[in-house]
Amino acid sequence: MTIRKLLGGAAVAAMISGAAYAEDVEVLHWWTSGGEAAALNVLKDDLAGQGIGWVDMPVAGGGGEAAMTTLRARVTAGDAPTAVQMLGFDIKDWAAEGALGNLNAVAEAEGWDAVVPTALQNFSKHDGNWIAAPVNVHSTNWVWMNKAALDATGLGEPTTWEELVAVLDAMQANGITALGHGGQAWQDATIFDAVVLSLGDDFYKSAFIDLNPDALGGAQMVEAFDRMAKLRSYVDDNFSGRDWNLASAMVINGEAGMQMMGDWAKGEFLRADQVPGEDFVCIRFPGTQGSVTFNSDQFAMFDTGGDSPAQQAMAASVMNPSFQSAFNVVKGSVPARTDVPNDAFDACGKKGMADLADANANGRLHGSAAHGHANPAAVKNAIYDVVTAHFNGEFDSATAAEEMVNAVESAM
Amino acid sequence: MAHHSTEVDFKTKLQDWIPKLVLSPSVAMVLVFVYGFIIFTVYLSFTDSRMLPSYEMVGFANYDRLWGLRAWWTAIDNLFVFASLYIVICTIIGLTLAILLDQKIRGEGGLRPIYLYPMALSFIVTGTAWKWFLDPGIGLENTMHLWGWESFKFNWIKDRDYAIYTVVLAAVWQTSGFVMAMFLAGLRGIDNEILKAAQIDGASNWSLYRRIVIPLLRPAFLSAFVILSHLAIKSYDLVIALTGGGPGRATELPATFMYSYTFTRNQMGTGAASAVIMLTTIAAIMIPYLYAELKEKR
Amino acid sequence: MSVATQDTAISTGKITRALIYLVLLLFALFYLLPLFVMVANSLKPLDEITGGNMLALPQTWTIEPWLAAWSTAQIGVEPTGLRPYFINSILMVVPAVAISTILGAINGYILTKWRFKGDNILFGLMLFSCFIPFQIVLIPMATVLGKIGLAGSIPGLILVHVVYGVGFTTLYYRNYYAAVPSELVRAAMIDGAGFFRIFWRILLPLSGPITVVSVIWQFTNVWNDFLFGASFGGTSQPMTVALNNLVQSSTGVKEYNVHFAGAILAALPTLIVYIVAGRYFVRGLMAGSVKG
Amino acid sequence: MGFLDITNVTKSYGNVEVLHKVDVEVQEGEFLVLVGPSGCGKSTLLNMIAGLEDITSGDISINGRVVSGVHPSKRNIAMVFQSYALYPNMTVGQNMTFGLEMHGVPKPEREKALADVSKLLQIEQLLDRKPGQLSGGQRQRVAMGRALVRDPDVFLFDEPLSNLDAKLRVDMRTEIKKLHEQLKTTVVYVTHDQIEALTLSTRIAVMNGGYIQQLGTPREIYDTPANIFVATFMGSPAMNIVPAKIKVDNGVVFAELTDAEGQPKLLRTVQSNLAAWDGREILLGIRPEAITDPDGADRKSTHLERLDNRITVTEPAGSDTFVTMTLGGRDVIGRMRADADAAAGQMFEFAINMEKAVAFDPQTEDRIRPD
Repeated sequence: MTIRKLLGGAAVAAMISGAAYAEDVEVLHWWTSGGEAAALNVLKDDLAGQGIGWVDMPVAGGGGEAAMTTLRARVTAGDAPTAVQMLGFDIKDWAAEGALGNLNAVAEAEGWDAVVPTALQNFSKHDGNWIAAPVNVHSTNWVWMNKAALDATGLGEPTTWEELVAVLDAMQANGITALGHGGQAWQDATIFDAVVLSLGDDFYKSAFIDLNPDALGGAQMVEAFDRMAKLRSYVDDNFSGRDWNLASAMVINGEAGMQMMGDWAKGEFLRADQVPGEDFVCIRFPGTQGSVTFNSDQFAMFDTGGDSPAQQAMAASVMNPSFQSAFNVVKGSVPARTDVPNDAFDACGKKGMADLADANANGRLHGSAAHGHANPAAVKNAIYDVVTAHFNGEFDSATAAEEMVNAVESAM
Repeated sequence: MAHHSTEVDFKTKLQDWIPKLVLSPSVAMVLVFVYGFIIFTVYLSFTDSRMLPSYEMVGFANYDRLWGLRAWWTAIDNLFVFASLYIVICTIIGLTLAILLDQKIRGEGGLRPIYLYPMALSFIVTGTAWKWFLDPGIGLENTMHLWGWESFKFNWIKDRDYAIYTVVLAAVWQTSGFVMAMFLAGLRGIDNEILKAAQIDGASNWSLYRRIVIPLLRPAFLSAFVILSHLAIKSYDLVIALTGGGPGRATELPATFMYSYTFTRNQMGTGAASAVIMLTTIAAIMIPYLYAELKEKR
Repeated sequence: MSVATQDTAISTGKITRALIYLVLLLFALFYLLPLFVMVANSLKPLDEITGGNMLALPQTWTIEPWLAAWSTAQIGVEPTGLRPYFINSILMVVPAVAISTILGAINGYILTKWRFKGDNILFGLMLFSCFIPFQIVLIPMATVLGKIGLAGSIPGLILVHVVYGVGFTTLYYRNYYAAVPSELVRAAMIDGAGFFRIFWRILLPLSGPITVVSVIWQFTNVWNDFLFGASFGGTSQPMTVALNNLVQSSTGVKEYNVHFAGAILAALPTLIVYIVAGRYFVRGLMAGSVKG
Repeated sequence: MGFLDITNVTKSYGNVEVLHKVDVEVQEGEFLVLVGPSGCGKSTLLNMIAGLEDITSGDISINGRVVSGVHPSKRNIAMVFQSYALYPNMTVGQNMTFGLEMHGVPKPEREKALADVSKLLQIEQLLDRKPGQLSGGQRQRVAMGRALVRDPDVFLFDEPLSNLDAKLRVDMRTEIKKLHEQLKTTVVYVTHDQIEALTLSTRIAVMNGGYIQQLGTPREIYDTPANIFVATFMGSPAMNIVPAKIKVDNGVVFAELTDAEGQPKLLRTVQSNLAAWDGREILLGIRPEAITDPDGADRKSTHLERLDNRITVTEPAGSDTFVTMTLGGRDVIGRMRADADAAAGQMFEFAINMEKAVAFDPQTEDRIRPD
């Protein structure tokens, strides 16, 4: 009896409180920190100007893991949000489940095909239909250096692995932690991406995109793991579990010499009132110049049943060059379309945009394995497992290469 | 002879049915939301479900894969270490505190909530404080260094081999007070005359507790064991907040394993298989307990 | 040893007693430490935290972090602080606790005073439900909530918490009522009271101690839940999810003092419940739930 | 047909029948006591009358109405429980009027009934207290009061005195008897205490193993027990049961038993049909009060037999002295006057009142009835 009452009451309450109105967009995302939220507010205000309400649905944690769990529950319940912040293969997986809407109308009207790099379209389109609006492109093969610490070594910006090792040795000799790093699986994997890429674009593609067992378990992979082990020796003892922004802070205040991290790290330097080129230096991971590994935040648009003008309008707003510029200046990333003027960006940002355009033109723009842009989540995590285990000393390099083959196979 | 049907007492008939009627929503709820879902999970474990449930049967492939995964074995090993230490230490601390508190302690009323309150807090809340406290760079080790004890070293949370013990430490912190409350309740329920009789028999305090009191606390031990063991198997927030499963995957437990395979790795079938194993384990502990409990009550 | 004068049959020497107090106080310290860290650091300005000693008291005392956490911190795109989520949590917790406790009480009443064939099996089934890992029910639960139109709403969350709480409350009340003499029920039946009247007039007025246990238990569990809140909360997310958003935000300066203030704010209701009702808790455990 | 009819009633739990075809007719105003050892089915029978347990087969009717399937509250009965079952959360007054309230009796009437009954039981000063504040005897009174205010057709008592200490029990027993004399309501009373049964009842049903062993007035039960169970269960000290052999000599029937030394002794019986048992064993039942010293013997008795035997134990009990001897290989207790000159180890002349002796068939354990 009580239960029936409860259910009855609940149904009524649900009707009253209701889901979003027809003219609202409900946005599931994990951009909850000050800068990101401010950037999203630009989008929100833009939509408000068109009479579209914004129902905020933030779920932070684990680089979107918590949000993805929430999303799964929402979709299973038949109550998908309008737009969801999403990365790489997650988009493709959801598209394959047939859960996403269709943005072809707005994409055609605004000519997205011409301005979005092909490598990105891979993730924004499914079966030739636009399903997501890319917000930004992060490139992950950056190294952030403390300028003073670099100068103290008397060496220049390293461009090869050997030079990098020399700089790291010198920094260590100067009594600082040479490599600021946080021991979390995805951070380990971010470095590993760059290390693998530094052994050649073909090797990267063969290992991470094609998942070729010969590449995954071959001599080059052993070499990559050796390099990881070398890098591990420059990290302080207290690295395990450290958040990446704390590692950035170490570089900023001179405790550490450099950090290997995606371009979102730049935000930390800028917020600490550091100037690119004067206080800190941004370079591509030595040996990867001319190539870019990227990840791209996109708003995947879910099929909410029937046409949703608000959804289309939101997609258009996301792709608006002025939003792309405003958002990415704050976020440290570069715009997802190649025709956005670079005036508002700083030196590192300008370099990033130029690198992106080059790499795109030369076919050296690759999805980042560490950030789910090279293969599906299962494989990504299988790679994490091996990389992290090796970085924490569980495997030697040869075993790690063997394990890599097994792990990837068992995840397929 | 009076007629048998002089009074068809509708209300009496109803009275027979009301209890069952009133109970039925709860039973229905449990059947659907617990057992229905368990069956669903068992079913999923035999499918190739990845991101969302799929209905393609693959037999025991998920179990094969599961037992082939190193991370799963790590999780099992960790659970064994974690659960046994956690249960034993919680029980010892809980019992000790309960016995000490039962000595007519002044300020018992103040101490009890202090021991109990960790149970009130979620690890989402206290996780950060613990992470800090255990972090050698900013926590206890650093503080000791600042206080002049330079050689002090406490970096377990960063050590692959010791990190699981920090999880035990935090878990003990959270639940030992609750175990204390259970034992205290048990102690307060013991007839004082038995204790007096034992003292007259010349039992020392030590042997009084060892020979008389602790055996009388058997039901409290049993309840504590059941509650602790299921908390150990379900431990999730704790690991996520404290170590995130690291360093590496050194502190992975079955619950975190299951969550990550089901929700972040898009291998729902494998995740479901691990859930089935967990459920089986819980059932193996619970069913004998339930059986004994319910039989005794008859 | 002066057994005669002491009511507790245990008597101890002076040194032993001093030792006992010492041990008890050391444990109190152990339990209080994390709370101390949280409180102390929530009252410091941020630079004092990043530069200083975690265990030190603030040099400059400030309540700014508390105000920020409550009303201005950024949770998502809006700088609303935790306040609106606090209200969501209250709206969810109060009915969920009330309903699951009432159901538990009435189930316990039936299972002890209106026994029928197979009741033990039903109870066993309900009890076992306390012990399942909640992660496994997420997906099927989402499907069901979607089907009955409760997805992403507070009533949906209430339903979920009632479903997974009723096993525990039933256990508590059943064990408690088992100790209430059945003759009371028989007497009331002869007096003409029916099923509900007996429950309402005879059993319920006796249920104070166990109700405290049940309410504390449920309140704590529901208030602290994150998994269900994040998955089924929709736009009415509870406090824990908001706290998580505050603490886990991925970039930018981590305002630890605000995080700690927020954490304490999120924990405050359960803390208060424990401190206010804690003394009845042991009594309630004594009265039923511990009995094997 | 009586006021309360129990006709062919059985009770089974699953396959186990715990009560077998019970038949009792109770007249209006009777005080029926169900007595027996624990597990004999007496409480089950009472609960069935109350409607607290289902009847497996058979009928129970109260005041001419079959009550099978009728809710306890509609049978117009009231019950006093062993634990009193006072509602702990209500005051004495609320406890007593709860039933009336449930039956929709208006408040003024309830107040009046409460006032009358509490005056009758002298508990007026307790009405505002909670049960927890009462002594055992007071609780017992309140429990009776709660039954009395209902003014029921039948009162049911379930061992109401067994939680009281010995002295209070005797007082309350008298009290209950007085109340019954005064109110003349039909009572069914369950107890395991044979004294209560004998003192209170107008009729007794002795039960064992789910059967009614004997139904009769206290005198019938005491003097002419239907079988050895009834004989030994009722009365304290229990009836002596002695193996004896029947010998007929010149039309006179003797029971031959062995004394402490193993020598045969002959006792003349009054029951002539025992002649048919000539040469066979019977069991002879003699109540302790029928074995006395010669001076203390019943003067009206026409069949006093003398018997010399050695005393094994004497137990002075104030008003009487109990003397034990060995007879037929068993301990046999006799009841002497307090000042009888008996000491352990001594030879003593016993007077046995054979008018009060009964004989049992050793096979069936039933009494061998006189013709």
